Amino acid sequence: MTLDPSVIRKDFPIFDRTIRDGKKLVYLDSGATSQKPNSVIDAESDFYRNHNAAAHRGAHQLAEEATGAIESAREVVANFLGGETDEIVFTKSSTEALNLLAYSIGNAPMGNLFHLKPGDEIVVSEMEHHANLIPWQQLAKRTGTVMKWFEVNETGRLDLSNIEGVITERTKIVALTHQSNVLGTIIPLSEIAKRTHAVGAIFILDACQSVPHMPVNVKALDVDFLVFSGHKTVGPTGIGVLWGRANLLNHLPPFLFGGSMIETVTMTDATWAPAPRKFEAGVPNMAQIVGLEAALNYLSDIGMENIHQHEIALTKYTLDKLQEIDQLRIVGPTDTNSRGSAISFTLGQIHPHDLGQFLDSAGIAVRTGHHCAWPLTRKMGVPATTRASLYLYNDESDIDALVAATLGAQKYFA
Amino acid sequence: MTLDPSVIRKDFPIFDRTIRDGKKLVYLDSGATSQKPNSVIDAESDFYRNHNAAAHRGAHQLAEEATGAIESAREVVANFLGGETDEIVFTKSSTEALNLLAYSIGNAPMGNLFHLKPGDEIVVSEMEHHANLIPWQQLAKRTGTVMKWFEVNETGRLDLSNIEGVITERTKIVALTHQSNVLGTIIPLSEIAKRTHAVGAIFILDACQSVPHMPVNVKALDVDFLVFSGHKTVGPTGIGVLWGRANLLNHLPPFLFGGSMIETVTMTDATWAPAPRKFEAGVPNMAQIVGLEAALNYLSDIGMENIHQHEIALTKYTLDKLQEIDQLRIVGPTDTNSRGSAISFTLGQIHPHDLGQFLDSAGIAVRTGHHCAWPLTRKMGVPATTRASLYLYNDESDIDALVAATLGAQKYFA
Amino acid sequence: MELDNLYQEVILDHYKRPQNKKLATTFDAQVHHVNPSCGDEIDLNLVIKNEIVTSITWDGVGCSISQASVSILTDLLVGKSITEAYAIYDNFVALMQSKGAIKGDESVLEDAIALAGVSKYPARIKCALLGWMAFKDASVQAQAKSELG
Amino acid sequence: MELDNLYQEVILDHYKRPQNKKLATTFDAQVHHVNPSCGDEIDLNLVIKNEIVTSITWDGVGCSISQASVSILTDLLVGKSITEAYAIYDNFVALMQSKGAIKGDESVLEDAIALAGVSKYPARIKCALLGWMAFKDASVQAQAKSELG
Ligand SMILES: Cc1ncc(COP(=O)(O)O)c(C=O)c1O
Ligand SMILES: Cc1ncc(COP(=O)(O)O)c(C=O)c1O
Repeated sequence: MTLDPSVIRKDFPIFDRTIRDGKKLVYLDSGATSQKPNSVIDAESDFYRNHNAAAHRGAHQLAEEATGAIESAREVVANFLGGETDEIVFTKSSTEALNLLAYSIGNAPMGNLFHLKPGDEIVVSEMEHHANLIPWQQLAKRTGTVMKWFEVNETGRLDLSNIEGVITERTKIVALTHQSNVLGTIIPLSEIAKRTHAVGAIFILDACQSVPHMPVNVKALDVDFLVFSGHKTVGPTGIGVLWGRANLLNHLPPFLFGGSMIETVTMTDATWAPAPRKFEAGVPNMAQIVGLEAALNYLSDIGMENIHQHEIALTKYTLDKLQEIDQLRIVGPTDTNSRGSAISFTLGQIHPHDLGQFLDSAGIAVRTGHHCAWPLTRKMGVPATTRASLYLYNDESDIDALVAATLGAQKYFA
Repeated sequence: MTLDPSVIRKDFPIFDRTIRDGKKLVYLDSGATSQKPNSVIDAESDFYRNHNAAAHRGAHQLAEEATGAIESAREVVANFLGGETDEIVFTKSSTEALNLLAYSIGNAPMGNLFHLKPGDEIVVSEMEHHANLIPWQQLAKRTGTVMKWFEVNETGRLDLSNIEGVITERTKIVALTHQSNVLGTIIPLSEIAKRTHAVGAIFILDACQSVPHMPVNVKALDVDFLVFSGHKTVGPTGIGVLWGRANLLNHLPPFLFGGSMIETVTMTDATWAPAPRKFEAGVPNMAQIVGLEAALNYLSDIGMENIHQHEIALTKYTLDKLQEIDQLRIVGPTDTNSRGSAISFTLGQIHPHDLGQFLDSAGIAVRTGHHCAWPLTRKMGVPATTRASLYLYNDESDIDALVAATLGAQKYFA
Repeated sequence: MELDNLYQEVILDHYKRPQNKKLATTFDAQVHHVNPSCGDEIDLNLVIKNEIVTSITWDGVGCSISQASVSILTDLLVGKSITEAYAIYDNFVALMQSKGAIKGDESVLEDAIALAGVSKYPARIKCALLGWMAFKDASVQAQAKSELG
Repeated sequence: MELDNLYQEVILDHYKRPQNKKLATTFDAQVHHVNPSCGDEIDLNLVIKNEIVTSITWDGVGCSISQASVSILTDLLVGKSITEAYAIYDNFVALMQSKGAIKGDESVLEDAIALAGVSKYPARIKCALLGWMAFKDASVQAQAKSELG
């Protein structure tokens, strides 16, 4: 089955509006955040209109319904990822999920399997988003552990030539992005996960840029923790997911403390509910959880493999067309092997900010800058890039518009 | 001006539905979470339909609009509280806001004004919600500081007789709830804040149960930090607010690390943006921020003083009516002096869970249990209570229904 | 009244006249369980002799459902072999989690069948299970001990 | 074209032929400023003699708006007294934050008036202000130093 973006766009009300005095919206910024179909928007509204109450905190009918709604969403998320229901923790974002891991690990006392001691090592890569870099830097500072990383080569691939020197017997955590939000690179996960587990370390996958775009199964990938964000997955803002192996979640100390995550509480001490509850303090972001369920159902109905194939084809089209432009340099892989649909480039001496502004004036939304991966842009030898990132509602006409406007910008700033 | 709940209820679509086969919804659980008016639900939907993009992360028109939307919301929140725009930090909940404070304070290195050393003291009270108790317990364990607390007397008031022994020269933090979510008690804030500042400590106010119900002005209250939750304030789920004095936010280290909260980043280190940005890592919960703005505008249009007066009158009516019931014991103050509209009670030997279930069968939603304040229920000598909590959409007919059904339960379980 | 499905006569009877609600002073295992969402608590003492449950005694505070459920449990399981007791336990847990889809086997569950209505009230299932979870926990501890001894 | 309001000739000229873009080796204050959202960076060296700005030199990478803005600033402020420079600074910042509501005073701002269009593009205001913030910072440092000396 192939997918028809012109039909899909009808589900997304934002495409009914225009940009800068009547121009058609060409949205090529889904890597930053995706647009939302009506079914997601309506699911949130419907929750507020008909079932709103504090989940897990009341014996009345509305509270039962609210509880049922978020627990059924947990099942949908678990099935989507191929995990178990109790392995799904709702957070506000991937950023929170990654910080949860870093803080919870930092909270692990001596004797706990997550406990870090000075000299232990944490491994990341040069292509991490700040959200999967700074929490580990800070954890390293707090615990006296050492940060190590895989380098990125000039074609935008991880350099694994020294994998045994990077992941060693001292390594306790390997935290990597599945797909770079700047380069589009998909990492050779199985090789790295194998090495990680061979040394007894824990593998954490930042799947922000993969879960929305291709089938992801936590069992098949052999990772230990995975995070993704609802808002990049046609879901609401304010909702993220942490998946973790049940036995690891059981050992991991909690992060946020408060209501609904406890077993008993006295004035000076407290004990914890079992996972996932121990990681979900406070009245949950219920409407957003329900919206995320609608989002994953929407994607599943279309089929993640269909979405993936569509994006591969459109990425190939984009790479080909862009490379015909004089002075345009793709920053990242130029073919579609192990590559997603985030496409960064530079255009001669034209600063990305200026190019982005010009594209905007033509109705085209792209992102410019370091894309929250500043060490990577520096490593690639550019101050910033322009990034077009694709999704299920994009088609060749969007790319043709991008190409035409890019050529226009070259004239304008000549 | 007085307020007409029957008119207000028309703004809240949930009152169009019925409970347990056709019964009118009598919602007396706003202390757990409030219902939402159409204007809030529509504001969230409208954001997704028309302005959705990653705020602060793009030069295109949608990103500009999304940025404008959340920054205008920040202004509305600041005005609502009487603070400055840059003093408003958006979180996912009060629980997150209180944990943010506890972790950020824990992150403060020696020399930082928030730095804690063993022997320093943190003061709470016996009437704290778990969200304003356990984060401090855990911080105390991590830093070697000592937890102290104000006791609660049998009338449900804070015992300040030994205030100088509780808040001492060693006290660094005083964190108290403005209004108890169980007893309804409003604390004598100015006396405690004065003592707190006299010893050079910082005053943190958990305003979850006050901001939704009465005018709250951070300058007039003379507190240093304040938190509240959107979902209890007719706003969306998944949004909370931390207000802090500008100069304190400047010194406070960040909590969550990731995108948009940085100044510069290298592979091993990072520096921070100024507040409030340094506390808002990741793509924000934008639709929820916009929904909160609509919620505060809705409340301001009605007038917080009007809401407060309405609740005082209805609380008096409720206390009077309930006390006419045989064997019913109010757990908390029995008059409306310094008292909000959360009303807990026990009913002879009938367990609150059973009473709650009976009330539910009559369409009445209350909360039963320890209300996430377990040390307090223990102190009050009860295993659990039934709580009716009121808001602007409740009126005397709701209370009459509660009273009638409570009498019915007495017969049923006799 | 819909509510009568939940609060069957048998339940209210056990609630008002709980069976075996007095902790025996000798036991093979003693456990304390709580329901964190409402604060209900139970202590349960268990004796197992030659693979037979010979005594279950308890004390606790809680709602009619949790109190009646443990009271019924003591009546039902004392005298049963540990294998039979586990079979009844599995049967009861399945009934509770059925969302009203199954009726339960009265020949196995006897009085405990009266709790069938609970399965339609998700927030109450934990109440009904509190004593059963405590029994399961205690029996595991008691057996571990007897294997050591 | 709407965009021409943003990218005035003067701006593109300064972008292509930036003024004073070569750091002087002597200075009273040297600052480094960045725009964290896009990664633009600027180094700026400042000399103040007898309350007169006598030299502003800079280096940096950035978009046309940020580069032109600092280039224009150097032309405009060198030779002015520090009081005059601050008045111009205040005027410029107010213009940037005006959301297009004010036109700006050309007699004060001279070439910098060309940046008026930026105020309608909120994401670009920081670009236009980058050099000005650096100047303000440097001037405060330079004055603090001269008071000490
Ligand atoms: C007094 C008080 N503090 C804190 C909280 C926690 O708020 P939230 O669950 O929205 O984080 C609540 C409500 O649950 C409360 O009533
Ligand atoms: C690879 C990657 N990791 C982490 C994040 C952070 O996600 P969020 O901002 O939703 O927390 C993003 C997106 O911003 C991302 O692209």
